[in-house]
Amino acid sequence: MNDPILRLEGVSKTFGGLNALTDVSFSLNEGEVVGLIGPNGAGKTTLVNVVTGNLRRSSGRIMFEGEDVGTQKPYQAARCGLARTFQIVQPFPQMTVLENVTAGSLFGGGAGSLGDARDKARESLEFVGLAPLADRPAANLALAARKRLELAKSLAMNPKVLMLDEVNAGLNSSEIDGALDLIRKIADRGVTVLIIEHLMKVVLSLSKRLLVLHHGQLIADGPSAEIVADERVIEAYLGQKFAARLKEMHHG
Amino acid sequence: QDAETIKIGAPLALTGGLADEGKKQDIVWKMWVEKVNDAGGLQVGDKKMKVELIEYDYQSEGQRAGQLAEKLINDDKVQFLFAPFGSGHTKIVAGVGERYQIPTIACVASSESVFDQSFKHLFGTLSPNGGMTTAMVKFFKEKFPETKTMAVLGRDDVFPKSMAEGIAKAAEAEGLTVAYKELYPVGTMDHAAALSSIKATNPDWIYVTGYTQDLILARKQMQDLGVTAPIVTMVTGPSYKEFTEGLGKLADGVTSSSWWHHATSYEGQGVWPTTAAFYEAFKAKTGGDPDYVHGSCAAAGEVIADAVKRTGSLDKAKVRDAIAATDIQTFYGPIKFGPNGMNLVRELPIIQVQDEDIKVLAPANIKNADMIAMPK
Amino acid sequence: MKPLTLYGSILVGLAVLATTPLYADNYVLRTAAMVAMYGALATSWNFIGGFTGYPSFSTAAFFGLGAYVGALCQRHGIPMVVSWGIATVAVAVFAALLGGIILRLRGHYFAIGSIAVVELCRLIVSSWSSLTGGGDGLNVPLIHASPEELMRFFLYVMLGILAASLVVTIIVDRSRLGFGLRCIHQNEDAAAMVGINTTAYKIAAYTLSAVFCATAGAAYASWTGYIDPTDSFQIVMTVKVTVMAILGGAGTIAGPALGAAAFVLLEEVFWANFIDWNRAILGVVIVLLIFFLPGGLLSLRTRLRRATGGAA
Amino acid sequence: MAIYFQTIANGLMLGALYACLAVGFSLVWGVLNVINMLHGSFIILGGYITYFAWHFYGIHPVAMLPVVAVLMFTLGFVLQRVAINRVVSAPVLTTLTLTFGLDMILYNVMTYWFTATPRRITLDLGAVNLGSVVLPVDRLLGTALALLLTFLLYAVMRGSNIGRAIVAVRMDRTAAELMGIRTDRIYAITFGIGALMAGVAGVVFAMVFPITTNVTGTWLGKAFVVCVVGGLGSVPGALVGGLVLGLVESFAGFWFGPQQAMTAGFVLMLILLLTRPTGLVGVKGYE
Amino acid sequence: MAEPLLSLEGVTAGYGQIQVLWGMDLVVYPGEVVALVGSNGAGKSTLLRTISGLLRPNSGSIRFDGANIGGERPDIALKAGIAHVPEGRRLFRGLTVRDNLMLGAYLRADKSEIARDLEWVFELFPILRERQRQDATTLSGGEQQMCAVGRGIMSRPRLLMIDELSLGLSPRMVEHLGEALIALNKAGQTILLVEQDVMTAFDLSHRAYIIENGRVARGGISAELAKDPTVSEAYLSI
Ligand SMILES: Nc1ncnc2c1ncn2[C@@H]1O[C@H](COP(=O)(O)OP(=O)(O)OP(=O)(O)O)[C@@H](O)[C@H]1O
Ligand SMILES: Nc1ncnc2c1ncn2[C@@H]1O[C@H](COP(=O)(O)OP(=O)(O)OP(=O)(O)O)[C@@H](O)[C@H]1O
Ligand SMILES: [Mg+2]
Ligand SMILES: [Mg+2]
Repeated sequence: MNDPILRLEGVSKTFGGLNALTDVSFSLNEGEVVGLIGPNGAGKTTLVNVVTGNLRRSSGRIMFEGEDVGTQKPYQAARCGLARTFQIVQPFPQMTVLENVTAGSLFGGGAGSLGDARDKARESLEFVGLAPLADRPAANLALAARKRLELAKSLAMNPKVLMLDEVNAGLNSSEIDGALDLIRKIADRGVTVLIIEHLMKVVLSLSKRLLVLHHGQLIADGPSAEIVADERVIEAYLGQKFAARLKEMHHG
Repeated sequence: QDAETIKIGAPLALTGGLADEGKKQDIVWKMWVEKVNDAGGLQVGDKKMKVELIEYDYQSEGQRAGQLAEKLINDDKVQFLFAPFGSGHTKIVAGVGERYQIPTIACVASSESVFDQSFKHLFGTLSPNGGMTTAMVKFFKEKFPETKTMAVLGRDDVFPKSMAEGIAKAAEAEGLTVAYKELYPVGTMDHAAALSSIKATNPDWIYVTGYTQDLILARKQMQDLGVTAPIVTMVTGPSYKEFTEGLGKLADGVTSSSWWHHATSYEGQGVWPTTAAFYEAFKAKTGGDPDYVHGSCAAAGEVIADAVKRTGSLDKAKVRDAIAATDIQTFYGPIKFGPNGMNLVRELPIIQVQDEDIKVLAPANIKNADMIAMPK
Repeated sequence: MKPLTLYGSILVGLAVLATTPLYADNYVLRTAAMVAMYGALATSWNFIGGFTGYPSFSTAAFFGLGAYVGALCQRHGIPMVVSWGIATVAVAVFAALLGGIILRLRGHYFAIGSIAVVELCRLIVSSWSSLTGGGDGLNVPLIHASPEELMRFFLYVMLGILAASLVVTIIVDRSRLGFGLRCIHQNEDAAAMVGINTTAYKIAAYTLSAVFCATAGAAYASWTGYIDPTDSFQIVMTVKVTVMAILGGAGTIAGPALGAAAFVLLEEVFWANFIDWNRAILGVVIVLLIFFLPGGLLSLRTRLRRATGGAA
Repeated sequence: MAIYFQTIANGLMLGALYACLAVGFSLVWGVLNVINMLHGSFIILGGYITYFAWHFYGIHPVAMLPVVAVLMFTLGFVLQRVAINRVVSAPVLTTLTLTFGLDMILYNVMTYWFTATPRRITLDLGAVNLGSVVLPVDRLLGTALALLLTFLLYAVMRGSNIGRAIVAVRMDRTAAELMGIRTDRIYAITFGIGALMAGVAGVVFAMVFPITTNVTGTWLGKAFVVCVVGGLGSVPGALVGGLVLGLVESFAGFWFGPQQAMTAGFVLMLILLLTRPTGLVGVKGYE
Repeated sequence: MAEPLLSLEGVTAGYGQIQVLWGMDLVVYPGEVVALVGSNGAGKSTLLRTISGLLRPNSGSIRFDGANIGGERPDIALKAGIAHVPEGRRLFRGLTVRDNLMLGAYLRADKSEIARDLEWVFELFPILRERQRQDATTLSGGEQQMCAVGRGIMSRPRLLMIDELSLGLSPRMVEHLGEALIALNKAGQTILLVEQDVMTAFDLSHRAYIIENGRVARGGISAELAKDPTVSEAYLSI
């Protein structure tokens, strides 16, 4: 296999006295879809923030395409192909959906002119199925549409690695199916995807490999089926009842 | 040109920081205009012309003062300008007057820097500040020969600053030691730090300059912090009744210079032939005592009256030359402009608050009290 | 507004100001020049305050510094127009450096930081007497020309600055920069996430908000012939310019200049007619405008259109 | 040595007055997100009421405290209800413009009625000596009152239901409504408290400073600086900010001369803004 | 059955020009747990906002315990006995866990009873007792949700409405909260619940309503709905 596209080596992050991330190491291979799970407050969002430069890591190295990007600013991360969505969606509220995505293709996607950027934005709106809402102000969208807008925006930036922070939270089962298809299509384009999600259905159906964070430490990294059977993961995250349900589903 | 009236324009600070001073100018000019018009107007050649005074509030904002001067000249077609209070704003208005060749009479600007721009249409009724410093040092040294050291605290603004610097220079020239000399910026709310430092130098003479509200605060804080000296001068505090009213007993003993005092007894031409006549008229109108601002502003009117009378017409250039040649006696004292347009140096009164009343200590011909040491 | 209507209105507005010498006296010219000057200041402010949404109160600092740099250059014998250029460049550099520091602040804290800059400039200029004359102020060599010529000259100078600021506004509005600034206005974190170098963009906006103020300040100093710290660095001016831009419509292209015109003219009317109460009356007008036209004067158009049923 | 103690004393007494001046401003800004340009005029109005009560009726300023408190609270409450509430959720620049307009009105009314003449209450209570350090009695009294009022406000904000409600409204208006809190009323109460604190600061100031409309801008400026130094929206922040600013100005005045005293205050503020934007004690939410 | 505690008839509501609810009818009886499920943007949160008075209904009636509360301010609804735990928890930053809980009892004056209820919340969620001095927004997501529910309980409501119980919570945390809700209901608390995870919703509730496009599409006993093939096709597609 090739070199990993993204590799974390002993990354830590502290907030005052709190260790949000402790010595986290793992790597993502190009084209992989990996799930990141862990209890609330385990440090998942923090991890994304550190990778994209929204937060500065306290120690460790973050290697992207063979270069240490640990001191990058968010805009530099975006331009070099590290895209992310926000757990709490962050649109430009007064702008239209199209303008929102245009911002992505213009600044992050390296479009040469406003016109090019707009064309590219239309494309990615088409791709996520938001084209009919292109002229609506982003503030008026319902939650599901906003999450899709986030997706369209990050797609317009030509990402190499896409980190999705709970893009499916708050969607119901059938909407989730739509979202799953979309994420698969993105992965099929060769984009490396890191999914953070509490909905095990989503995580399990998309990723063959799982990472588990607990109290800021990476406690497991491996094939999905093994991870969900891991006692530590059940104890810390899944809970006995849910684990039982999962097992049942596998057998049934 | 409207041949019926003589129009005088005045941009005034009727609101904002200088409102009080502006109002003083306003009241005196109105008194003067009323008096002139009651007598039928000013003599111009063989006819009498009424005077019209046009005032605008420039809100103590320099920019606007210049703008309103321009409005007065263009829209209202005034033939003369009265400059507003203070050296800075006078400069701005005078600049406009100069450009339009409209004679501008400054009655409350005493810094030479205002008059050193070779403006040909600016004339000031106050005498140069210089006359206030050396004479004062000499006078105090004579009255209190043991005076050796002094402390100076001045407001960083045109007039107060030049007085602070002037007095320090004069004092050193006369052999005094200036143990403390600092300026405080406009907007200072507290003088404790400066006063504590002054206290540590234990001077024989404390000299503070500033506007009334600064001086009231400084005097009060001196009292609070136990800072005192045999001589305490606050320029131009006691010239204003607001100062004595605001301080009450605390004002006692404070000395100052002034350009004019109503205890003087000048006489001459104009609507008020003597100082006493002006004093009475003012008292009748307002119930209070006039200060130098009132006196100087009223005298500015007399300058115009005299010039148009001598010219016999309203011809711009002639009137300007006539003003430049002014040499008159008035209730305010003699007025005769030097080459830079300022009233000539004369002996200026040194005043002191005694029993909450203003007394004149010098010059000898008008003095009505002896200098006392600052009460402890 | 459609671009053509917009450009048309701007040209008409400028033409109205530019033709005043044909029929009006110097005082009207002066008022027109004031409209142009404040229009330029408000249009400048719009880059940082309107487009970027950073509540900047630095206007008076840039204006005052421009005035001082210009005046000092002229006193050292540098020709007037060159002095204005030097003042503009110097203040732009100053703003860029300063921006690098204080633009790290957001929201309220930025507002305070930027207002402190005005006070600090005033205090420094005022205490650096050896260079600036301190509280005495500075005289600028008077221009020898008839009042009419002079007035016309400065009217066109101020109009030129206004026009330049409007042209730059239009260019910025249609460019990457403008788009990025609007993104920052809406959501700065998200803006960084789509790849906008927010720091550089904000500094650019802050610098743009300074250049025209500096030119205007320098020209103003030459015009009045005398400047001092209190009048050059006025908090009131800073707040006024902001208020003008908001009254006209912050973030729009022509709004700030329109607001400035409305404000200056209203002030004029009230000052001339209500000596004792002009300030209060202007206050009432501002309050009413905020109540009934919170989006600024330009929003009146949209409202009228809605009221008349969509016909534009 | 003595001069150092004197400088410290001067700084602390001045600082307490600064704290008193800023606390209401800070509260209104922190809670309502309104930069209240009226604050300086409110202080002066409180001062004028006190002055005239003393001048015409001989009422001691301290006795005026409750009266001014009630009057100013009412004024603030009503003003918020009828005017500011209409735009209270608008961006900060809009509310600033509104209070700027209101201030023009109030300022004009005050200068018209009271003129710009500086007025002073000539109680002149003298001074007490503590060793070589001189402590003016009226400043001591002002300091005591300032501290007392600040602590009172702190106690109210910390311990009472209203205090909790004020913080809650500040943090999340909708959620506060869900607690049964009537947010418009809390806004009005907060603005009322802000005006009240300004008013009582005016009472204290009337004993110490000459009262004139000329200084409204200066005092407003001080309130800004104190807020930043201490931390926006916080009562203890205003206290710490005031004291620190008082000390800094006092020492800068002593060491570098009065011309640098104010500059030092602003420099301190800028440094803090850049290094600790939440102020010296404004770490968490606003108490 | 007994008199309904809450009943809505033909309620319409929206935001400005946008109408969201198009004639809602539903009832909640005392002692029940009722779940609202439905796709995104269907109007579930809007419905809760309308009931708790954050939003004015345009038409229709909202009766609570016989009295009409439609269009009243939130404090009136709360006084009547309706507590609303909003989407996204919305705890007050800068206030401790305890202060947050106390704000739930803002309208109450009965001090000793408040203390008793606080004790009861701590029993229900022991972790909150441990963390009572901590700034509420530094809690983990699940703890925050407990605090928000506890804050709702503190008003001693007769109807507790919870929006998006499980949003963003780990499976284990959902399980834990579910247990707590059942305990609460056993103690007599009536609950109206909005939940995206239909399986969890049906598990926890007695009855459920399916909301689509601002209208009630179906309603019924949860256990029966769970078995209904059309429902599982639309909402439980595993
Ligand atoms: N800016 C910050 N300052 C202080 N603490 C923080 C900050 N950001 C996060 N934390 C803390 O760091 C820890 C990890 O938070 P993080 O948001 O990464 O969790 P998470 O795994 O994404 O949880 P969830 O699943 O609930 O989203 C939490 O305890 C959180 O309170
Ligand atoms: N403040 C608002 N202004 C305008 N429209 C809004 C607002 N809040 C919600 N909407 C719209 O109302 C509709 C219903 O929203 P609501 O939040 O009630 O849905 P929901 O059923 O709770 O969905 P979700 O599962 O996403 O929470 C959506 O189309 C949304 O876009
Ligand atoms: Mg997270
Ligand atoms: Mg919802």
